[in-house]
Amino acid sequence: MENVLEVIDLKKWFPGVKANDGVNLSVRSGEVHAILGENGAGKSTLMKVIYGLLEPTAGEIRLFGEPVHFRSPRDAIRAGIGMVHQHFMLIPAFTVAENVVLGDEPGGVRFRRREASRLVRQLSERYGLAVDPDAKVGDLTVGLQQRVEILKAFYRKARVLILDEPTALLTPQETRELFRIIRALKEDGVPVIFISHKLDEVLEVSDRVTVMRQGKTVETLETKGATPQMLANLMVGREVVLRVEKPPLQAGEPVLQVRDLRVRSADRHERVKGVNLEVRRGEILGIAGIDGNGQFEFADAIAGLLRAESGEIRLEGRDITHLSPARRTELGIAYVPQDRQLDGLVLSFDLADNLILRDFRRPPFSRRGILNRRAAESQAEQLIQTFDVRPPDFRRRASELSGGNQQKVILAREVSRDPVLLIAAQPTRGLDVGAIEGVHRQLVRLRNEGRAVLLISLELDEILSLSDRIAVMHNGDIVGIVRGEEATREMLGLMMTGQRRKEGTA
Amino acid sequence: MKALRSILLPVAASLVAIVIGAILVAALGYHPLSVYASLVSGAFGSPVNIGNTLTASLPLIIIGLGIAISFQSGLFNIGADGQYWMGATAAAWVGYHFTSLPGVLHMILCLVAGMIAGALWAAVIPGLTKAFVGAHEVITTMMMSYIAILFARYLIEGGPMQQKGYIPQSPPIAPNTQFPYFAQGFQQAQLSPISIVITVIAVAAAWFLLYKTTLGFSLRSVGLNARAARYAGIGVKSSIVTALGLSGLFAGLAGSVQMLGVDHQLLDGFSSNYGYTAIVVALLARNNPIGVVIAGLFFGALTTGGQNMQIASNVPASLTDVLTGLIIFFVGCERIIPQVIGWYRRRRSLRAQTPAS
Amino acid sequence: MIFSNPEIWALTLSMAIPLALPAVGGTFSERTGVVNIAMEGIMLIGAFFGVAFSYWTGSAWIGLLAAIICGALTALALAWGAIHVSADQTVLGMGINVFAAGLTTFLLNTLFGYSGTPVNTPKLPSFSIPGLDAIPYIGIIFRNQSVLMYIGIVLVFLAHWFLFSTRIGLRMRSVGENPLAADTLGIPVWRLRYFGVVLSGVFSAIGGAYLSIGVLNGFTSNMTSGRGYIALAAMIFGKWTPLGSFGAALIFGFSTALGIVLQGHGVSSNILQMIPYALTILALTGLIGRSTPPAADGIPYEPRR
Amino acid sequence: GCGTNNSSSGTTNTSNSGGTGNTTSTSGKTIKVGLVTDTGGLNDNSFNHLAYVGMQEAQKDLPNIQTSVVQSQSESDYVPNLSHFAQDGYNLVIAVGYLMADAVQQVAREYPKTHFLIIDDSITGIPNVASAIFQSQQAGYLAGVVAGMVQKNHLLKNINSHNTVGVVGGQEIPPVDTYIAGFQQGFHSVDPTGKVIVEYTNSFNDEAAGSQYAQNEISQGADIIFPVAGGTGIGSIKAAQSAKVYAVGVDTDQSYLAPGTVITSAIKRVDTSVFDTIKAVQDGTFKSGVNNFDLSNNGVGIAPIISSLPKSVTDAVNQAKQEILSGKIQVSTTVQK
Ligand SMILES: Nc1ncnc2c1ncn2[C@@H]1O[C@H](COP(=O)(O)OP(=O)(O)OP(=O)(O)O)[C@@H](O)[C@H]1O
Ligand SMILES: Nc1ncnc2c1ncn2[C@@H]1O[C@H](COP(=O)(O)OP(=O)(O)OP(=O)(O)O)[C@@H](O)[C@H]1O
Ligand SMILES: [Mg+2]
Ligand SMILES: [Mg+2]
Repeated sequence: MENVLEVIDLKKWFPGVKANDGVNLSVRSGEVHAILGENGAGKSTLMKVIYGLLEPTAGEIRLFGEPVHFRSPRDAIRAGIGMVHQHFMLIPAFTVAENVVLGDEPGGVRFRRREASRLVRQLSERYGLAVDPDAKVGDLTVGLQQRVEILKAFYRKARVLILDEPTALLTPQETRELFRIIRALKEDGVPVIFISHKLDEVLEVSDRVTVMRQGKTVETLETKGATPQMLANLMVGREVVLRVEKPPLQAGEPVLQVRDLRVRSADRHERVKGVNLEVRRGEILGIAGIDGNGQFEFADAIAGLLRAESGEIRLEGRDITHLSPARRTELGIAYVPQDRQLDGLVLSFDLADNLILRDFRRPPFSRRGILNRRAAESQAEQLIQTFDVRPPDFRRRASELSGGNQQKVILAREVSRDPVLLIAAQPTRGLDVGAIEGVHRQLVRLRNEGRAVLLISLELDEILSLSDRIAVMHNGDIVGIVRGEEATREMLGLMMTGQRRKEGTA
Repeated sequence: MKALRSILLPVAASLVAIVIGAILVAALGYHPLSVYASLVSGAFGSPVNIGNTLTASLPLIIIGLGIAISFQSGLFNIGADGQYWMGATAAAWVGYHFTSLPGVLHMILCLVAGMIAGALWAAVIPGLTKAFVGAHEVITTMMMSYIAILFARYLIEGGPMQQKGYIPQSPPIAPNTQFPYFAQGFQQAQLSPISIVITVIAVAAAWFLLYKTTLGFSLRSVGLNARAARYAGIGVKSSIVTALGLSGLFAGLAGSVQMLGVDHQLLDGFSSNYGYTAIVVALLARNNPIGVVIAGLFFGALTTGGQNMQIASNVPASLTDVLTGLIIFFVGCERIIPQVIGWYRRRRSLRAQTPAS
Repeated sequence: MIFSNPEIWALTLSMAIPLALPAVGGTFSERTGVVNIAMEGIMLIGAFFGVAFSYWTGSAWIGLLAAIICGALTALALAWGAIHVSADQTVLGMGINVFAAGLTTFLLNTLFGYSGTPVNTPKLPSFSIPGLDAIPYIGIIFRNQSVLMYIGIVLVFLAHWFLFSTRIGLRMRSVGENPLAADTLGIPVWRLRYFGVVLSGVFSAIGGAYLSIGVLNGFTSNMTSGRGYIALAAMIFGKWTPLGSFGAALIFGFSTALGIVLQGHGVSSNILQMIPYALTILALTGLIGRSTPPAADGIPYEPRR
Repeated sequence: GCGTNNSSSGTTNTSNSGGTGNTTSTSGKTIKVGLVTDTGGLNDNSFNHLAYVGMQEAQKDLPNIQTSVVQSQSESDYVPNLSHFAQDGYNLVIAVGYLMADAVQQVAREYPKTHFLIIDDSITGIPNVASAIFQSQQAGYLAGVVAGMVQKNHLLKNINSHNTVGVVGGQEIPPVDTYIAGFQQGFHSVDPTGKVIVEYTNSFNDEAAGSQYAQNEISQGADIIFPVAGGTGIGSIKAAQSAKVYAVGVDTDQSYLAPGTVITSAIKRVDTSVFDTIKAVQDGTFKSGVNNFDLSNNGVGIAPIISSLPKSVTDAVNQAKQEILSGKIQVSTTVQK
């Protein structure tokens, strides 16, 4: 088979970081080529270089045997490269159709809006990625936005397709649909570069796997015959524990009690429709559900960021329904929000300041309104060490950290507050297996110490491996609650589509 | 190294502007060296000139501090001029109304009145409407500023604050509220040491507030990422009101210091667009209180020097505005300097490599 | 009573145009992601060079052309600083405003002396629209107005269509919302930003020329009297759309006209002149509410290549 | 910007302040005169500009006069600017505008050897300060008489039957209001039932606003517009011109702005007062205290009346002038609201 794309000894250095430092890759026509690597291994950087978004420091890229020098994505698009970006390249203020056709719009001088809408509807039907072409992207759930991002790539009919973590936010059904499309492309001889942290997906869809570590390609192997454990070890360079051990449940009295809670989202839609739920001391309660079914609004309401329309929230027996987020924080609610960059961090603050963001009003970080920077620094030093934040320097701005390390900072801050209740929304989104292991260990540690943990995740595997009890949400309501050890993927999958199940013994 | 860079760059950028200005000046038929010499000597050439420069700088510095606070909180208070007027108006009113108070107490009362007036002017309408209805503060502060100036003018043009007689001006404030000048030199420059002391305190207070208090921490968090601040339990709405209020408080303080230290009565000509120049001061200072001092002095020197340049070299004063505009533009563009240096280095190293390879 | 006085509507329109044009200009700039507060300065440049060239060449149309060119060149300087140098756009705008105020006054004094621009400077024609001017009330609005007013109204609608219904308009807006996303789709971010900023210079300069050779035929120093800043407010008020900006300018023009018409009844002119400002705040808090700028407004885009 | 290209050509015809003294003549001792404008600047189309004109005339007509001008950018510049000239050994420092009164008093005491002239304010009791006060209400009165005659007798083409005149004031301040008060009184002395609309633009350099205010007054029936608003007023006169109604100029003969439209102008001879004071300093006849400029010494007055008006108007004006001079008429300085 001919090599469609070749990368030869490619280097891309940033000031102080060698993101790619000797990458070799060859992608054959009609193959699905997976790239694996820890967070920060340099996968996305490599793809951006191939796509013309970054200029390589050294090395060569060949397309169909010819060396290419892309000065911008314009050139790459002309050469037939399509890419789905890990971080959405979407314009929230535009409609789905506008986002998809941008750069190659139907019409002459005038933009033919209806034609664009029609084209996108056709496209979304053909690929089974249902999305309303006239909806504003900003109003869509992240899952739907992921579909738009994929549609954009398909609209342009690429000769080489790069998918940088396309499945991070898809439902299992959607993922299956995407794999069907990938296989169809393969039939047509279009090679696909596929990046994912989910090892089972990689094993399912790819023909070959290239593993990256610290900016270098370590090995390329045939997928047939590889095992998850083997890939994980190759990536991290050490033995990884894929399943976290949990001692048996020691659940105590209820910490969080929610009665008939109704919540409207910021866009005035009722998202939570009369939820009743309890979380007890010493347990992890997982909320499973398809994105957009009200689970994140539910979390926001408990943290006090969305107002409860009706119903009651109690923390350790105390009514907190109408307290401010600040008061709830003081009473012991910790929150790891879904979007770490937008909601979790002040990116231009340094780590020390980010680590006291929730507690700066309390001693020892301040007294009588005067900050005590030294206390913040010594706490930062200690947390950075415990949570293995890299690089271990509290004077760095949060923006200078990789996504995984940013997530560790948030987790460190929330966990260190000794919370009564920790709400963790998508705590491992986009993290590599090693980092996921670390986060999971922290959540289980909290539980073992007798705290209550409310885990909201779109990853069924995460829910299944951590939760003591699993509540399934559909359309703003809890469809059922099952015990963690009894639950199966199939059972949860059914419930997530709205099929009720008699409440178990849980 | 970083600190040195942050000083050297604006200086270098100003030099570029000055060179371009010199070409312009020469093209217009004036002698650039003599124009610049008179500009510099006008600002710093004698103790009195230095005094005048300081006098012109103090209000810019104090207002600039307030604007820096609003900027750091993510708000663009474009209406500081009106808050400054309100501060001066309140100080004047208190200054001539309560004549039986002892001096120091009366002075403090005037200052406090000015601060409160400025703070309320910014906090109540722009602050509350921003926080609760989302009304854009650029519009509201600007509109409130125009209203303030018209209101102050109304008060002295036939309104309740007009002094008996013919001229639209308020009665002078009580003599015991006027800041003493202590020495003839200060008197000549209309520069009271008390004004200087207040400015120094204001700078220290703004710095301390922003970087050493929980309030400052909240404001800066809101300014950098309001959503994260909200998630962290910081009241974003109250922060908006507080930030605009503080910003107005400083502007109001500037107005009352100007009233007590320089003008002594509210006049029609009280306006001098300090509120607008102070925006540039804050911006060029990157909203850092210490930087505000430097930028404020710089602009004070430009105005004072410009007046002198007019006299000494017969260049219309509007030429100082041309130069000032160029300087602001190029200091804004200071990043071009490392870019050009980097580009030059790269070219040179490229050229050095080429024969070798 | 007051509202039946057709003069108030004519005043409204003639006062709205010099606000609407720079506001629409600002919309173009900010929609592509460059904060533009230099409208005031560019208006002054347009107003001055409009008069100067009108006088030197004897043709007000050449004057208008010169105004447009000078406005565009000034905007080009802003664009260079904002786009190529990634400088703080507010600082640049302030710099241009100070520079323009100084330069126009300076040139006025050195080229024309202190007694001002010559009185025999040609101005652009004013005319009535035949037919329209016969309609009662409405007619007065279109009676003997400057040709620039008619052009201005057409430009506002054209601008709205251009920004929201053409392919290039869509691309311009994409650049102001998420330049990185636009870049990944092969859209030339910098080129479109330059285009938006220069367009804003053209519109602002026409707004300035409207004052100096549209309704009048002379330049006085700082004759824009802060209209560029009010235009900034109108642009925000109009939620960064040309028609919205025009609407805001009309509200402002109307309330200013109201302030004028109400004068002469013993109420202090200072108080009456607060009307437009107070009404703007009221309208903003009561009707308009939140207005969100384009997401990438003011953020320089530096491709890390 | 694009200014650079054009401006280079400007050096050929610069008409700005002359810095070099006139040394052709040897008679008369050399004196240095400094002019400090208020924040209105030299292009205010009003007293700052007139003072400058007077100073230039002195430089031209008198031997050995050196002049220099400084335009104040803000009110806090007044003291430094005045002191600057005094310190530099200027013989006469001219301060334009009542806003500078306090500054002049302060600086004059510090520099007793320097002569000061303040325009539009009365400072007494300082031996080196002379004040020029203009009874501009008298000029306004005469202009009002002209307007009244025109309205009452419909003396000009296009004059309607509303008997209404419009005043566009810059701001409610004395130098403006005195004109207006006199104008009102003069107008009503001829046409007691006529109407005077008074509006203020609150600006002195907004031609467009001046035009719009005038248009509004014209729409209310006014067909003679009297702007007292510096540069803003120029817009008003132009508006009158394009609406084919009439205007009365202010400060100086403004008929050149719109010949045929400006029927007369109310004049205040700031230039004369400056010229005279310079001459007095040179001759050693400087007189401190208040110098009153009024009709009696031609310090105020009106410009030649447009020729299309009949002699009856001139007669009425002359009669009013006599009555003012004889004290039979007292002209008020406060505007009737
Ligand atoms: N623009 C940039 N400037 C500086 N450093 C960068 C930049 N982009 C990436 N890096 C650094 O380069 C390294 C590789 O980043 P990259 O995004 O390629 O990782 P990745 O393998 O895609 O990780 P993930 O799995 O988290 O997506 C990281 O250390 C990152 O911090
Ligand atoms: N614009 C869209 N295009 C395609 N699918 C959508 C779109 N919007 C929503 N969906 C699908 O519909 C599901 C339900 O979404 P939605 O948030 O509208 O819930 P809902 O049940 O309609 O709630 P509500 O009663 O509040 O309207 C989502 O999971 C998503 O898969
Ligand atoms: Mg990546
Ligand atoms: Mg729905």
